[in-house]
Amino acid sequence: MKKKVMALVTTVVMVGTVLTGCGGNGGAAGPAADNGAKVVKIGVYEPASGDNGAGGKQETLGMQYANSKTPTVQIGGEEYQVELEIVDNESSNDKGPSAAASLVSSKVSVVLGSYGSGVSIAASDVFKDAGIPAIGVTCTNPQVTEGNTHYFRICFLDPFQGTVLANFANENFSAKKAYILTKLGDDYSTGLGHYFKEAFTGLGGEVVEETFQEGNSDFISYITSAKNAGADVFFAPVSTEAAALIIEQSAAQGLTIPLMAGDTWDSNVILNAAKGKDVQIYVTTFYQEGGNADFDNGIKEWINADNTAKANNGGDDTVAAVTAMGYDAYYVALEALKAAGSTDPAAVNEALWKVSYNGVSGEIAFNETGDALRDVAYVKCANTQTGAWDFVAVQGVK
Amino acid sequence: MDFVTRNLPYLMAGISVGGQYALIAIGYTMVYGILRLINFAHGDIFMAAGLILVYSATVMPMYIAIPLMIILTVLIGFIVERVAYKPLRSAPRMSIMISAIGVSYLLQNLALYVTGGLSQQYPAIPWISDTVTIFGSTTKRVTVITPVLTLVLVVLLVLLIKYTKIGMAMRAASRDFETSQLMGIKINSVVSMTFIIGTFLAAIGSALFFTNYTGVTPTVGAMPGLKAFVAAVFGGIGSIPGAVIGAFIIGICENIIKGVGLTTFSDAFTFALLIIILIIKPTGLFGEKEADKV
Amino acid sequence: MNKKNKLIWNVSLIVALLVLLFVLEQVMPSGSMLFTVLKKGAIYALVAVSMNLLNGFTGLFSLGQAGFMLLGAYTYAILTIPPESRASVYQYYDGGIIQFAIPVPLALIAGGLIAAGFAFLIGLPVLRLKSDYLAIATLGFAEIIRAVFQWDKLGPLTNGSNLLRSFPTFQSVLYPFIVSGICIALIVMLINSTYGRAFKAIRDDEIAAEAMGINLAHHKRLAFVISSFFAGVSGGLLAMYQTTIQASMFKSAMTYEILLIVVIGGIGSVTGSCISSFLFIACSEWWLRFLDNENFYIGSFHVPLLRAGFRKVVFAVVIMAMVLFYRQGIMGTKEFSVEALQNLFRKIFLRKSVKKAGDTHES
Amino acid sequence: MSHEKKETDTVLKLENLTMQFGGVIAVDNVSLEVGKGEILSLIGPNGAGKTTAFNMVTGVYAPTNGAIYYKGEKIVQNTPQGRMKKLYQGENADLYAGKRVIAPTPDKITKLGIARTFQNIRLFKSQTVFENILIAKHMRRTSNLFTATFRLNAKEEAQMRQESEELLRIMELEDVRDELATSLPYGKQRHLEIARALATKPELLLLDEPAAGMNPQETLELTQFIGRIRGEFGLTIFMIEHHMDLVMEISDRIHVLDFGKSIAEGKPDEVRNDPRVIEAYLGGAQDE
Repeated sequence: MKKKVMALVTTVVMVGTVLTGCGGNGGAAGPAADNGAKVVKIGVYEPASGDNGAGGKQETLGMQYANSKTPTVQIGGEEYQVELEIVDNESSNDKGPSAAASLVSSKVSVVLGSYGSGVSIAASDVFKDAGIPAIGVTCTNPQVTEGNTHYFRICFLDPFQGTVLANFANENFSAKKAYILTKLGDDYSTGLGHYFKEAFTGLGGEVVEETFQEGNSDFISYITSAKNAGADVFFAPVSTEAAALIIEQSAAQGLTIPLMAGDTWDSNVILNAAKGKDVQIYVTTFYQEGGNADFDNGIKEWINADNTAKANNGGDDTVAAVTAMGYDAYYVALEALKAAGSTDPAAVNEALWKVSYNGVSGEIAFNETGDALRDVAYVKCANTQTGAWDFVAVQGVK
Repeated sequence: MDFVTRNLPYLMAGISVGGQYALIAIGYTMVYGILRLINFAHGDIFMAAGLILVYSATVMPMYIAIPLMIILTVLIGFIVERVAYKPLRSAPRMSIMISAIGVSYLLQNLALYVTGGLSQQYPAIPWISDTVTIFGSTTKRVTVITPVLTLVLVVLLVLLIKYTKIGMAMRAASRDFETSQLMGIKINSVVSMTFIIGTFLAAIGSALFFTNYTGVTPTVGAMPGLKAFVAAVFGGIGSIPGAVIGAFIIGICENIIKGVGLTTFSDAFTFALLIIILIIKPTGLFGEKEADKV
Repeated sequence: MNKKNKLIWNVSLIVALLVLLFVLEQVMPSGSMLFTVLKKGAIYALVAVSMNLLNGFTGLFSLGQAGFMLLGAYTYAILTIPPESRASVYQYYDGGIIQFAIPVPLALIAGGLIAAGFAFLIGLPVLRLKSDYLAIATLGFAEIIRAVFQWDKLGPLTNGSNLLRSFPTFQSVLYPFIVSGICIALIVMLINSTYGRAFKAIRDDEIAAEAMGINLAHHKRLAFVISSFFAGVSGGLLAMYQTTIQASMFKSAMTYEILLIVVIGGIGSVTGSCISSFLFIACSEWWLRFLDNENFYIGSFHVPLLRAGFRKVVFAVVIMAMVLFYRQGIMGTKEFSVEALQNLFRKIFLRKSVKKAGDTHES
Repeated sequence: MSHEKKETDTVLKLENLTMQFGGVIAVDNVSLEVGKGEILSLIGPNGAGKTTAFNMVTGVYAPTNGAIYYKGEKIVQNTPQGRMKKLYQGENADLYAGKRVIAPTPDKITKLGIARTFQNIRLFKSQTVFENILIAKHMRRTSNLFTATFRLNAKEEAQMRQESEELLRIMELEDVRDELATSLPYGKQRHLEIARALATKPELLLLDEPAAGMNPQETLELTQFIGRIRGEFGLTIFMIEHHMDLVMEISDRIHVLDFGKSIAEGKPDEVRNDPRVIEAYLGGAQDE
């Protein structure tokens, strides 16, 4: 009897929570929204935890900085307050769609993100069904935009990036054999590995491919296998979390061949892991710090002024390429809103096709699949003395 | 490159990781021996130990941080037992196991909250994280130290269980929980002691493990925890030497599997091995048979 | 209340529920979190009930549910991706080896059958193991399945470790409800049949059950296979809900979640599992999300501690509290029914009136 | 009614049964026969191997050596195997060597018509009295999973229920029909356990200490009860019991075990005065 009463009470409490939950969502915006201006919401669909948490946070920082610089936008002749609705997709393809659904239910006009291709693909249909356009910031796998009319992206693609990396390995290290390590269940990782392999074997090279499971932290055997295979480069397009472990263990195991990776490794996590160690690291990326002095100085100042932001940036003020991309994505979204003249997602979606914007990472415009027209990547090398990136080359595909 | 230099690193990695699994597995096997509880939270306590050192090393020197880490970890183990397991002692076994899963969930989510979901770089512990060269292959000193330290600790533990009063009480409790209670053994202190020893070893294991694999994330404890548990079952749960041998076998096998290129199956192999041993010998290598009385 | 009345009540309740859902779908904006929760909740209800059949009604402690869901989800996805999309989905494997698609309901059943088939095979050796050993062996099995499905040699079939997508998804929130509803109804009918009684006998006392002429091996295998079948179907539904699937989703953490749902609902209560799965999903996906918002104000009071991840801490604490202080779960081994509800209200009402009477007496 | 044993009427026959656990011989070369309609009591001091003998008959343990016949048909047979070959210390080690090993599971034995109760009551805890009995009807089902789930077996189901109700009535458990089995008083639980065994429609009933823990009044009632069901259900009863009043009153014959060995067999009066039996009881712990 007592238990039944308790069951009833629990249920009532739970139902009560629904109401608070709804109310909470409505009234959670805080004082910013209270000044009477109209509000347009931009969804930020990024990982804040999980494997890609570090990268996702840095990407979000770019958007937040842009939002702090330009908090309003003129839409159809009216001033709108821009509000970022941030959700954490937990770097997980199964948590992602629910996070995306919560953005949809908050009635965002356009979505930015995500860092990591898998989660973007996973949430793609949620946005599609709701008719909300999404702008991929650094999700480089072709499948993100393929066959979709609502997914756009402002970065280059993996077939391009893989080719650039393969060419670079071939030209600079005269690499004949590459060791490719990818993570199971990470579409970005397996995709980029695949395209690198295609390009590299196309150049007459040979590859050894291996994979690791999520949650693996022991890379010693992989490094030994790479050594034993006589590889000339170690290609590991993986998350920064695994990358830090690989760098650390490569140094401990005395791996002398260069470590190469794609855009994910362009992060201060890598620099911190590599600092003072005897390793060579080469990455391709979207943006080179110093490319736009105004932006660099501005964001450094902003990051240094805000402890949370600094922590999210990994504890220092190095500007990651993904931050610059996040910054650009925000302005692309504003351009689209302006062009649409409405906060209606469908109008924004229509407008996006014609948006062109000159961002800190270069000229941004979309082709017929919704991909950015980009033909150059920056190659950087980690300086293990200073703990900064050294610029190596601007590389395109001939 | 000759055969030894080519393959030694696999073996060394296997032995080293096996030693770390062993230190965790002892916690599992002792708790199971006494409470018949799979302490799913053990792997997460191991993770918590890692995080504690990450944070404490930023504000204090290593020689204070490490003992502090061990004390705090043991404290967590003690509190978890008192809060989450003790009230359920008379409840069905399933309830306690669910409670363990709940604790694991809580610890992981707390860690997620505290770290903000970012991987934390484990601080380098002087001396043991130095690089050394053995037979032409380079590695960290911890790789060599782990098996030695593990064996020393295990011998100490076995002596403790064999010759001290509390050890005797532990053996009695694991043989027959109810009767030993009737015989005047203070069962609560025995259980607490078991958790203290288990978490102490896990704390040491975590220092060794993270010195080799330097990223601490909220879920980092899950896999080593599960593998250590598998090692405990493999060796015959309740048996300390069994757990240690099981852990070394699993550590070495998993690295050999990686070495021959079947990397996709390095985790799955561990479980396949477990299922095979359970089918052949349902109580593990050194486990004792328990028969239902009719 | 007689049997016929009861049936009428239950049927009308179910019809009312479906009508309510239908109306909700017409009225509410389609993006509402409510539908997300309802869809996922219905799917989890099915898998929780299937796990309950095994853990709660037959007393077999199995932790392989995620593995069977994986089998169902993959079977569903592989069999329903339209041939024209296969080239883009299986982009690294030349479009894969399967070049046809079958209707959704058939694919769901096929998913269940594949899961059941695997369950039959592993059940042969594994079901001889006792309690914890069975749990850990089934957990291990799920992990093995996960690795096998990520193997790139099977890529033409499974797309390696990459996402499967482009298969048919839910058009309406009614779909998962109807499928789950039918499946749960089947399970309930099974539980109330003579086989269900045999399962409960095995749970209560294996030795006595055997002495009553119940073939342990046969019945345990039966329960295991049936439970896996429905886990497979729910895996297929999950694929439909998620719109993309990948082997890496089906980790042991998923099994733990389902186990927690079962326990919170009450081990041995079908309705308990259903109720708790909706509550669990709603809490984890929806109601607590505001706790992740750093700028949460009540009036002008800035609520401290809130930031990404806090939601999960609170949720874990709630779960711990449930497990520790509310051990029987929401329903215990009881079932929700109109009758019980009536009784409950009657009792509460009676108690109040008794209390009132007491009060008047005192004054 | 006279229950003189006749060879042709043998229901159960134990032949050279030996059970050895590790190095301990629990039952040592025991042979005995139970005739049709007879009540045979198996007595002996604690640890004499009585329950082990029961467990071998009901398939819980396979004997280490020996054979069991039910109504002339061999239902259990084994010979020392594997490690036991070396360890075996009993007699007749080679008698069954090379013969077919027959080791059915308990459910198969029950299906043959041998039902049992347990020394420590083993009722289905979470089930009502009625359900406890109904479960025993599962064994004789003709429905399969499909027909049972979709209630295509309604007729059979109704019959199962009706038979169970009937049994409840005969066993005078009607008034507690819907109570949880474990909430019954101890004596009733014993009754219920016997009722449940009867629900499997056995010809041979094995009772393992049915009077354990009962007071003299309850024991007396039980004595009458056993006598009654024997007649009513045409049962043969093989019983382990310590209450000597009960044993002497009801048994047609008594078989005595001590340290696993048969030491005496005969009618109650013969056994009562057998010096070896007296010594065994005085040497060991005597009940009563």
